[in-house]
Amino acid sequence: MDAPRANLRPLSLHVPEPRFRPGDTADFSDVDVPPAGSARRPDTAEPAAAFRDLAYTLVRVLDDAGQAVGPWNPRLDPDALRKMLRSMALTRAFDERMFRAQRQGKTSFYMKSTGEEAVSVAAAMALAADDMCFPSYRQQGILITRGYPLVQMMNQIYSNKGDPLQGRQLPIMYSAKAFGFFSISGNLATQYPQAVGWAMASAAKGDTRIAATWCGEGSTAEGDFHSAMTFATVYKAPVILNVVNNQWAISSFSGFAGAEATTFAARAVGYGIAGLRVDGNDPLAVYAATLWAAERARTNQGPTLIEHFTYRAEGHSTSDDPTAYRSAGEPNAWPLGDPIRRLKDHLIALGEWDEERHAAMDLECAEEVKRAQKEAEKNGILGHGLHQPFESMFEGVFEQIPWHLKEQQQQMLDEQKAAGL
Amino acid sequence: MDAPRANLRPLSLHVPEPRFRPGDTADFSDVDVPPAGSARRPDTAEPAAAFRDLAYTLVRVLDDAGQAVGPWNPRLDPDALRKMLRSMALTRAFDERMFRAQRQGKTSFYMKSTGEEAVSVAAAMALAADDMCFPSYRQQGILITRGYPLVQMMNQIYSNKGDPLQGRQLPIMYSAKAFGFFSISGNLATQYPQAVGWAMASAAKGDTRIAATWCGEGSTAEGDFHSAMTFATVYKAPVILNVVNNQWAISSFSGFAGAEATTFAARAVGYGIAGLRVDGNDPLAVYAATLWAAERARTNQGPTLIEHFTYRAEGHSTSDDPTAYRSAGEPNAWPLGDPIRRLKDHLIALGEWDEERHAAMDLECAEEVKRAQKEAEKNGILGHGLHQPFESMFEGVFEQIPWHLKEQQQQMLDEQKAAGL
Amino acid sequence: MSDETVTTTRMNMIQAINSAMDVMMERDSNVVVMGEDVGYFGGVFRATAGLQAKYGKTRAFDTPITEIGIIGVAIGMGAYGLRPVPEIQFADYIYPALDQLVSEAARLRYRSAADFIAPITVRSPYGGGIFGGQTHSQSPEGIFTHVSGIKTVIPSTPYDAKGLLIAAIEDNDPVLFLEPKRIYNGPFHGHYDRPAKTWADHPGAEVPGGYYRVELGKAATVRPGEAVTILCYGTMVHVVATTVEELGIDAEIIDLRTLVPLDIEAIEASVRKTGRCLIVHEATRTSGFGAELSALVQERCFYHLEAPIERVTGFDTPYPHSLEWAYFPGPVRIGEALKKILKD
Amino acid sequence: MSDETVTTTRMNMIQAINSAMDVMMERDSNVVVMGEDVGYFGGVFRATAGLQAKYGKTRAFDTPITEIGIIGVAIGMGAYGLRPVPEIQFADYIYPALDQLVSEAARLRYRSAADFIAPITVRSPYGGGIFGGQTHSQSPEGIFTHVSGIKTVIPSTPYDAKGLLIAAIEDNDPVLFLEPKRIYNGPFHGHYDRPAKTWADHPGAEVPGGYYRVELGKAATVRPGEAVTILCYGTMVHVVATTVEELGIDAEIIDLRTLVPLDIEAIEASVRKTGRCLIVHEATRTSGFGAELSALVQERCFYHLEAPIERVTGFDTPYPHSLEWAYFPGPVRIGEALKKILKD
Ligand SMILES: Cc1ncc(C[n+]2csc(CCOP(=O)(O)OP(=O)(O)O)c2C)c(N)n1
Ligand SMILES: Cc1ncc(C[n+]2csc(CCOP(=O)(O)OP(=O)(O)O)c2C)c(N)n1
Ligand SMILES: [Mg+2]
Ligand SMILES: [Mg+2]
Repeated sequence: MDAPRANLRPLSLHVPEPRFRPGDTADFSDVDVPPAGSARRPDTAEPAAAFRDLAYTLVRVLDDAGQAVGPWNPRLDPDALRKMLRSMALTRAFDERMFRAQRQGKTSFYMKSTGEEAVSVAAAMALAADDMCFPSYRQQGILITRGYPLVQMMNQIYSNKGDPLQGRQLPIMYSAKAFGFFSISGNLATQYPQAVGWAMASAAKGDTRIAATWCGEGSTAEGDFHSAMTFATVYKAPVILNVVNNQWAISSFSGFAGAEATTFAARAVGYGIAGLRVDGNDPLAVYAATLWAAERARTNQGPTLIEHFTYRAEGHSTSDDPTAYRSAGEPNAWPLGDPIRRLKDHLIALGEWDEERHAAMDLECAEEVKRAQKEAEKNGILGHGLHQPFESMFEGVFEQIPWHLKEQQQQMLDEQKAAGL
Repeated sequence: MDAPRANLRPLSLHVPEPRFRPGDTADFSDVDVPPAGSARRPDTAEPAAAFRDLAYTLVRVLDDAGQAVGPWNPRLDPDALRKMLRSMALTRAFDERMFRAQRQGKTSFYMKSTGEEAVSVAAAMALAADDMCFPSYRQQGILITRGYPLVQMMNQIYSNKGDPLQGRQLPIMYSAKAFGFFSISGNLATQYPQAVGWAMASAAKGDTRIAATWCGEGSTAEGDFHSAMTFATVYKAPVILNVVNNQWAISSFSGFAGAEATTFAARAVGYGIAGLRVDGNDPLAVYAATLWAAERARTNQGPTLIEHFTYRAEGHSTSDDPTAYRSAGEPNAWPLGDPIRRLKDHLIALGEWDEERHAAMDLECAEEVKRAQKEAEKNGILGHGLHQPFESMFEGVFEQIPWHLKEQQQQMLDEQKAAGL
Repeated sequence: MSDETVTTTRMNMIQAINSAMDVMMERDSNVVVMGEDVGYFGGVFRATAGLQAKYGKTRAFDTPITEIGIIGVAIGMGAYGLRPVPEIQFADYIYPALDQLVSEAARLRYRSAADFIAPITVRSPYGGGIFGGQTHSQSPEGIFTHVSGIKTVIPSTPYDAKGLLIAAIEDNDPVLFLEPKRIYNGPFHGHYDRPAKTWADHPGAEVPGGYYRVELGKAATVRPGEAVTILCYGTMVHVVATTVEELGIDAEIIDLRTLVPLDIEAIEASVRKTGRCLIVHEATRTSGFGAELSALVQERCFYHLEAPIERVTGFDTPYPHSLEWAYFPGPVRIGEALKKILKD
Repeated sequence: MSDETVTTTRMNMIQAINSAMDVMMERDSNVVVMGEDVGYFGGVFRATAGLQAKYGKTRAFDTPITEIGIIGVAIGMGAYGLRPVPEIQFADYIYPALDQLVSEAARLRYRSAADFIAPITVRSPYGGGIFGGQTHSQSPEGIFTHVSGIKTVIPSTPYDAKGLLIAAIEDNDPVLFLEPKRIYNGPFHGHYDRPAKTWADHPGAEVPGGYYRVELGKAATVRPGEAVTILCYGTMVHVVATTVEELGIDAEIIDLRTLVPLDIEAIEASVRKTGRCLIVHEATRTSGFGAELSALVQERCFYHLEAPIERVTGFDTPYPHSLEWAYFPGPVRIGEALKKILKD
């Protein structure tokens, strides 16, 4: 009863390949970009099965003329729009400065979020201040939007005396509970089930706070992502699961995470979870989608997965040179534009902003960052002596220091003495 | 810009609950069972995105009158149907006997596949003999269909002198490379990415053989499942991914794997993989779906996930008593009937079978199993001395025995001597 | 000790563990139990039986079968302020969750400078002697003792199991609480061919009904002695005790109870007194926790040692099914080692 | 040695590792390399650079970011008949794959009675000293040495790296091949405040261009000596050598190269000769591989030991970022330990 085997053609293995490599001219004209305003906006009380189609389109609000259109238009007042714009600009200025600080040898590592500022800033604005965020390493915009002091961020980046994390973590791996910002892990996607657990706890306690989490499209391949989705759907956890599809995972394009076959928002469909695919470079779309997902969560409708379709405009980190694996022209060819630019154009179109004010704001942001940097550097930069006391290395492994760590602490102190330090 | 928090209703946590618990009367009349023949059968060259709807229906061939109907009817000849019937009956007879052997203290453990025989037997018939199967612990039907000697299976179950796995594995954790049957693991879902890897290797080598794997609906929650799906979709691996949704995972109903929100076939949709939902108690539907998926795989169309909608008619294993957590009436109330019964009815309806031949076949199967058991027990039963030589414990950890295992081997032999063994 | 601990009942280890969770769930509404089959059914070993009926589905619940998720979700719940007590059905299935335990739970306090903590207690049955084959028999404790930031606790009696589990749940650090499943129902003497014993006449099975703690990090001297120190934990405590009694050796048996942090004082004091040391565990030998114990004893008691420290352990093979009793470090192997140590 | 090995080139460790894969891919069409960023880009440390261009996308390819999948798929490929060489980008990220390594790769041969095998070689950069923080600095080798059925190999020179990697790829058992990333570009002397060295003048950087093997399970004596035996591997070999030279101690330095199976003969012979033993590794101390080494030496050389065996290791904390050099077991700590061992 075997199937017939005669004349079978040999199998072949498909290995994905991005369309553009160094030297190629990037041309994204065939990327399907639905018009702004074209995606429908279901009521938040509708079941997820009623709008699977939203996983395959793009929620967009800002059109090419800078107008906010369609059912997802959040109708924010100009002050809110300007705050949003400024938070994004400040995030970008911060990134620029800290990138440079790393290049100047002031710290070991840095990661920019250039081009993706809307994903964190607009989401942070749509959430309540006490909703808990479980970010990846590229959502510094949340902290900045929520008003976490830049100096503290820099102290962490410099691992200096003032570092709230006592020099223990790699730069940018912030933690700020008071600002609803969970400790960032170096291990990808581990925050996903943690966010679901936090949300489940909040629901079990009859709290009103919800959780939100972010990971890159590359990271969706981790088992943690799946366990989070499974728990989220089973217990209808009040959580927003953000996938930041910035097209690249270090040198691997999104095809290695499955983008050739379907969207990342479609993952939600697989679990019966609400899924939205959003123009991640459209701050108003990100805001509206987040608000909608938050409303679903707060009304016990359960989790929402949002794919933010965006583009990593710069290298993965200070350790990376993207020209080695992708066309240098990609960032500019990217069809969805720059999120700051788009919000700026919108405000100008509204008559609520102009080039001069924008230039002034940029300057102000740069100054604010510079001031903070000066302040932070008083506490020291990495590797220049102004670090946490040596003995602190043994604190916080456990709530109380056990005997073996005390012994090791003493040994280290003796050693420092022997070395004349 | 915080969302308004006033008057927010408290959240609540949803914890799934099966509809029937001990004492309840099971009533599955509201389970949606589409009529046999109603699901369409796309061409195997169609892209997965073209038939997402098949993840939400049920591919069924045998109707209530025992007729094979609709586009999925595989039109098997009566000999093939009788072979299928006999393999299922033999599997059930084997299960009965070995369950009893465990109860008689002849071995430590056993797991039946009662009610799910179609899932393994019909699939095995639709595959080529040299396609590689990566099963879970409930697909003994594959081995039986492929003609693996029952005595060998029993030797393994008894961990006796004749055990091809040298007494090293828990009963039923068979391995039979020559029969295209991968070594079963006790850890759930680990075989899933392995199957994908095997399929990728076959494709990379230009081979024509494909892989198939099985796991329970409960096991789909494991990270391995997700990693397998991701690799499968990225490289279009020639693999059939079977999810045996038998409604229960030990004491947990399928809702704890996400069944309240969507089907398990829908997982495929999430990855852009072809997904079918099949009446797992309909051997012809299982056969046809497997054949279709195999054709897709062999023509480089990539992976197919098949959800087999079935029911675990007995306890999880010899360690389990299902009456502690589910209604005793469930197995009989199950709306999709018994796979053996259904194929029998079909053959009778075709005029190719009758009650007498069926009874004779059952007797023959029981005899065959009994004969094999007698044969196997000559090699010993668990814990009665006729085991592998003690020193074999140290063989096969590595290809060559390193010094430390040699030393331990000697120590053990000395010890046995000291104990007078 | 408070009043409520005065009345004691005879319990087996499962009942004692169940009682610990019951007591803590009663006292602290933040304590939740979760895991595969732990909710309605009460766990495949029945350790959580009755808890869902008593405390409701949001405090005692079944989970999807994903150990990554069980631990990851528990960490998130802990960050919220709960005290989750997740169960991993068998310790053999803890590996999928290893990253969440090692990279997350164990390091969360440190990496966030105590901004967030992971006060979770991971319960898991471990060890062999039940014909469970390769995947229901392993003893992975050694791996966890290598991980900074996680405590590892292993009880050997119902009394200790309850008191240690309560202390673990109250602990603000992640604790791995490994339950020697071979002695759930009775102390195992190590003789597979003799009738099994129950807890019926063991003093460690007298268990107070209410709240009490057995502090983490403190070993117990099961039997004082002068001839040799035996370091052990879990099931092996009873196997060792039986062997020592049968051979009539005046051994000092120390039940470590907590592997990290270890009760080094008790160990040092004993070895200095006896000058000899045997370490016994069921886990595979190479890089097992016995290696650490041996290294520590050697480093700290070198000048008191009169014979080499010996280790009796599981062999460096997967746990075999049919040859389980040849694999298991039973009385014969322990006896041989003792004879060797006491030779001169 | 065959002809092809005669011409040698100066290589750093990355180049040597690259060359090993190149040679094996050339010789055996079943050898494939895979992992995150290893295909087109050639790996974040460039270890697989050029292999995709040379051997095509089906033999050198990028993978999704799931370590479970990378190892699970490699096992399946191995079962088919390939010899996969998966890379885990940093050893810190091996934990998600632990179940596939421990429960599957390491036990497949045993549980199937050699019906199936897992001839995979898992490459992964490990260790600190590069300001990588908690998640780019760990040394998890101890965990794997506790797992029966997996071999653990750690080179300390480009020559060894290539020869050992070739032997690992040819091995029919799963091998964990840990690459000490601190010495990819040069032997590290341990002095963070002095200029880094390159491989330019190190004899171990003379690497034959073609095929050769360094057998697994054989240690190398880096420096013969009489005063004390120092057991080490990876980066620490060079730190130890520098320290010994600076202090003018006549130490015998043994580079283990393979941790499992261990070259016990070399260790025993040396300790019997010197009567003293220091063990150095970067991994956290408790239950690190140093514990096993200490236990073994004590068990086998007890009557030859003139002083306690000492361990110099990473501390039992997560790898800290800013205090990296206080954490790192450098020349001062090694020197102090040597003085202690040689005291009397
Ligand atoms: C478990 C784990 N595996 C691998 C890595 C190494 N790594 C760091 S970032 C990265 C790429 C992530 O890409 P993506 O998820 O798309 O996020 P993005 O950087 O684009 O924001 C990889 C592979 C890691 N940090 N953790
Ligand atoms: C990694 C892992 N976790 C947990 C278990 C324990 N366990 C064995 S079978 C089972 C239930 C599996 O249910 P399902 O996948 O639905 O398969 P079924 O038994 O119904 O065929 C569980 C939880 C295991 N074997 N491996
Ligand atoms: Mg990305
Ligand atoms: Mg099931």
